[in-house]
Amino acid sequence: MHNDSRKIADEIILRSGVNPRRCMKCGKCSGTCPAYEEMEYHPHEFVYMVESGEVEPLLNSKSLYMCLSCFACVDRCPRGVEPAKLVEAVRNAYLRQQDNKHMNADDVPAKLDDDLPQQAIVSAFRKYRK
Amino acid sequence: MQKVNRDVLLEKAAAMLDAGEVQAVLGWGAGEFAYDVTPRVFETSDELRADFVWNDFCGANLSKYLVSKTKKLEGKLLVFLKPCDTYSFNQLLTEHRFEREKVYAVAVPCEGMADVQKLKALAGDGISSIESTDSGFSVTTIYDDAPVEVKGADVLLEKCANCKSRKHVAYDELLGDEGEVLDSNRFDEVERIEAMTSEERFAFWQGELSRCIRCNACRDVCPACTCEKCVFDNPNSGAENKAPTTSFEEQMFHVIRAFHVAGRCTDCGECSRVCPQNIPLHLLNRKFIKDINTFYGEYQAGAEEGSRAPLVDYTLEDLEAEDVFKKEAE
Amino acid sequence: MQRIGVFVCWCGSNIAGTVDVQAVSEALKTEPGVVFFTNYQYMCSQAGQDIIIDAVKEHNLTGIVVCSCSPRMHEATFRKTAAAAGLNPYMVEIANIREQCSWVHKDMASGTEKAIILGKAAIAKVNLNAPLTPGESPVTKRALVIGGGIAGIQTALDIADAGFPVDIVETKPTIGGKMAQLDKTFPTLDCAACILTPKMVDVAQNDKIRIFSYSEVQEIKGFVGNFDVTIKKKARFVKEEICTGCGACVEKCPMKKIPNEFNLGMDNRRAIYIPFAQAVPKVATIDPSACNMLKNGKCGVCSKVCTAGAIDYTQKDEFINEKYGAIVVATGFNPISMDKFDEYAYNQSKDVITSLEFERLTNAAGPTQGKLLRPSDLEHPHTIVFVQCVGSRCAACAEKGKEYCSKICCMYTAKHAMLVRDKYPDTEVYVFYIDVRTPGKNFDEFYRRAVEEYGVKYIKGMVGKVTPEGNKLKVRASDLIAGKQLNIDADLVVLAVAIEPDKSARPLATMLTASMDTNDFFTEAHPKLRPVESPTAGVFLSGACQGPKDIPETVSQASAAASKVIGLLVKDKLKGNPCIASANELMCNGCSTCANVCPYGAITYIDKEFPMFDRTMQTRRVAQVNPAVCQGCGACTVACMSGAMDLRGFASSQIIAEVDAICR
Amino acid sequence: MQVNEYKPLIVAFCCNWCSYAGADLAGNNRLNYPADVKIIRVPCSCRVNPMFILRAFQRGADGVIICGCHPGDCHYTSGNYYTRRRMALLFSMLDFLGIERERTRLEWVSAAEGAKFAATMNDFAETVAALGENKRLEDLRCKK
Repeated sequence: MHNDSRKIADEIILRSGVNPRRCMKCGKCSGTCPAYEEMEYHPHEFVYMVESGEVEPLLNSKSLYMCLSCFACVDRCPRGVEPAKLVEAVRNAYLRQQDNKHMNADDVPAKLDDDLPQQAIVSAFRKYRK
Repeated sequence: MQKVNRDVLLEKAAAMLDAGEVQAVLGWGAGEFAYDVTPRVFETSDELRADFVWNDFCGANLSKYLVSKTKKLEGKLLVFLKPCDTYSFNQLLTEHRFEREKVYAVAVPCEGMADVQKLKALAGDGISSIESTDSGFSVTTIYDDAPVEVKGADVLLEKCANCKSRKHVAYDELLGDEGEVLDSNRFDEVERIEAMTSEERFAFWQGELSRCIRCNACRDVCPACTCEKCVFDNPNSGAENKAPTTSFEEQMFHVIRAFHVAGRCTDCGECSRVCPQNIPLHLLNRKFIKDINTFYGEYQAGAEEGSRAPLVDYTLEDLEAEDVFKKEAE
Repeated sequence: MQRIGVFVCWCGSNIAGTVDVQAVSEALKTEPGVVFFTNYQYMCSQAGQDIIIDAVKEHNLTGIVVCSCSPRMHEATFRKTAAAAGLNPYMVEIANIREQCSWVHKDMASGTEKAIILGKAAIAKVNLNAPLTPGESPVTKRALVIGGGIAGIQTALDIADAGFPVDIVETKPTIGGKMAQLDKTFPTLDCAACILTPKMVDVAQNDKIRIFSYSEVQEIKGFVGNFDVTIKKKARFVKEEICTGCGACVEKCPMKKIPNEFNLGMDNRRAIYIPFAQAVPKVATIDPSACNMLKNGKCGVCSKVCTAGAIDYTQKDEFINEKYGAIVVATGFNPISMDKFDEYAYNQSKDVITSLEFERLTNAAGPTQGKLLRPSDLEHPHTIVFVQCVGSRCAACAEKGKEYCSKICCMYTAKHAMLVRDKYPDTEVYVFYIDVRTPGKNFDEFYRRAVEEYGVKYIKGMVGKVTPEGNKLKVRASDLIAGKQLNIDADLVVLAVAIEPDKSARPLATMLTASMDTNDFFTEAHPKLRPVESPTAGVFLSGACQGPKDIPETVSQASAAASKVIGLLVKDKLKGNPCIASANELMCNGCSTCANVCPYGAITYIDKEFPMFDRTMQTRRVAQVNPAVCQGCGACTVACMSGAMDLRGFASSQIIAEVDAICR
Repeated sequence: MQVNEYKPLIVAFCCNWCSYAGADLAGNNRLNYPADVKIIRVPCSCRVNPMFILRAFQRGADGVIICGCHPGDCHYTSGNYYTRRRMALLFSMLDFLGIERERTRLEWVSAAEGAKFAATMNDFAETVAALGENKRLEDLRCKK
């Protein structure tokens, strides 16, 4: 499990192009974040947790969608760490994980209801097929 | 076939000579045969009209001669420079080898120069005349009345076939286009040799260098080799050598020659052009250029006057010597 | 041909235990040039040295090879021995057969064989040795100090105290520098003026020290011991010798709205001004960009009120040439520009200030007479936020901040916070920090006092944004330990701005051929062992021009630089190292490659005429090595293509001879 | 003395301030390394001309090692930086010519690194001995 986490974290680092080791833990990103109160994990915590490979809580946190991508943290970070890019990469990592939890044809009948448009079913298959 | 023809160059030079704006003209003169055009200094317009040559055999880089010729003149010297020659021109200026004010540099576009060896291989020995045609040359030999047609592209000098730049980087006056830096494949052959095993490389170079007759032509023609006294002529240098008398008397010659011009060599290709034994000497220079580009970032000697050569420069983060081979493997 | 004596030392059993010394001396006797050989138990002993001296005299030796311990051990000893025997000391070569032979090899046969080869190499080298004499150059016994801050002042006072004349060049109208602008100094909280101004007076009264205020260094030529400097004394339109500093002119000057640099533009001065009451020299200066009389010839009030008749509107810049033996750089620092830090609203609100501005606001001689009032409405601020590391430790963008730690901010911020709480206990004081760095005597104790005794609120975290709103400053910051974002309504925000070397340092370094790092701090000759010397001989570093420094450190470095200067100036002649480079002019191309690699700027070029084979004369550019500056590294000898550049004592031919001897 | 046993000939150029002192320290601490290594003292590693190295090979050296102060520690502030570039290019060129790359080496050895000096020399001597005699440079111009 831990290894998995580390792997995801490394991928996040790779995809974001962010080097969390440059962080000097000053907290200016969180100090500047306008969505701070809405977030469970804050920009500096994103940097710290990705660096230490502790990404599970981030992947499952609503904070991912609270980030406004206003890039204030990117602009003001004295070390050029770019936390917002990291948040975006975690978001992407979460979406990519969904890919593995694709829908089975067997699951479909249970999910059908009358209001469901045909298009939604087709697109669900397209999105979640392996 | 050159785009700018002889008359344009000739009239330019003759007019300046006659007007006294320059004291002499450094150009190319007719030699014994149609193909052995040689560097020459002209002092009158009559001389120019008689012997000045501008054709596909003007491979010689004239910039080197500025070092000694400008010292002998009171006035200005007009020099014709092909694009690759302008790089040497800048490099010599960087090294304060002649005074810029004493030179009037006329840049001439170049479509590539012909290699006599290749021409002979296709048309045969005993060439009596060469006519330029649209696509190349019509060559007559003393053995056959019927001329042989040769394609220009087939007989380009190596340095022209892999031309790095058609851009003139220095001049007072430009005849024709300024030209552009090209994407060349000049490192392909170096890469091919690098890909060999150590044994293969050794065998390759042994095959090439064993032909060396130590005539010093490569050094004598090199525009980077303008030392007042060359180490190879200096008994105190520890590198002075005569023709080889023992198996290993002078194997260092080619390494030292190439090292002495490393970071200063503009890759003008003159060394290989003049080698009577057809040793691909430019490969040694290009190996250094390629290494410098890989290890320390792109650097083109002579592209800019006054630039700092890589071997007299450093950064704190330079590659360690032991990492050289790791870097190359990348 | 040399006449060489070979002396093999046993070093008791240290060498003789592993090396057959008899065999070594026997083997070496047939080497070219060897006319005498012997071995002895302790060559370095008096008896051993006597053997050498006797042999030199008896056999007319011209060269000596001692096979013994490392030259790092006894080369100097044997050179002295040679000199005592009437030989040039540089005709001695050592074969290191102890540290690099007998002590590392166990086998007698291979040890002996190697010792013989090392001996042969030394003989081959000595065959090519030439007598060397260290070059001598005279020393001008006067020092130049560039910069009149506390660093320059301390250096000048110390040098003058040793009896040498010193000139201080200061660009401002007065000496004193940044320290003169400070209020109190940490960690003792004594007032800056109380400890600085007496020193400034000492400088003014010291007859060994001349002050060139309102002046700049224009040109520097020469080298260690013999610098030739041109100083530009800018016209101040006041005759310095006559002005009494009474201030009548300042009072009457009608141009009242000129931002006062000394108070960082927080109040105004006149077109004619004296920067502050304790200025040295205490003379007025007319600002030509503000003075009506100088701009359009209308006014002349100051001239009318000056009873001494010191005003001179026609004064011109003056150029002074002087010779110096040593130059001390003390150009100091400045806070960086806040233009790129929009997030702190420095350019939007008057109530966001730098720490240096804060110093002026709390200084009794400052714009508010020492009362802490916010600049916008002159109200007393009740909530003050201090932000540390503004532009320091910033690796994001080179134009914005500096990658290094500015070193002094932690301490002065603690000082500011403490002073506010002391004077105005009703004030809330927050300090936002990333790390608190307080190494130094009584420094951490000082910082802890700010927290524990004065109740300053230190918060680990950084301020992200300051927004002016009404008469408040909304400060948004993170508190990393509480895991909270804080929103504070502050009345005043004080930024601990990064410091950078003064802009004048870079052109000065070029003039001095002294090296700098990428941040424009001067580099030292050795980061640990020669911290106050520049690699350029005769140039010394004092204060923040070498790196961020607080006052105690600056003063100790200033005194250290002074002691190095004194050590240089007490010498009548400078004896150089004779093992230096020299160019063979006949072979030199004048290509400047050698000068490009010389770390000391020892190589210059001249045009020289040479006779040619065709009996004409030809002018060529050739290199010249300044023997007083060259340190003998040899970088130039390899850079030189033609081999014109060679190194005495380590000539190419000598090294090749050694190679040949070893490989024979 | 053994006659036929192959012993490599190794020339070591050591800068006076760091590596030569490091070699002395190896001696002080009696750290063994092969007697095949012969040291030549130079003021700075930047004094070592590539021509000296070639000369050594030409005269029969089997390996050449250059030792200097660590980057940043050069007594002359920048000498070893030039050395580093020069040697990187030279070594690469020799390799390009088919000379075994293991025959040349550049090491940073400080005055405090006596142990590193001895270890380096042991390793280098072993590597060179494994390669055997240096024939290639000798034969480069002479096709057999």
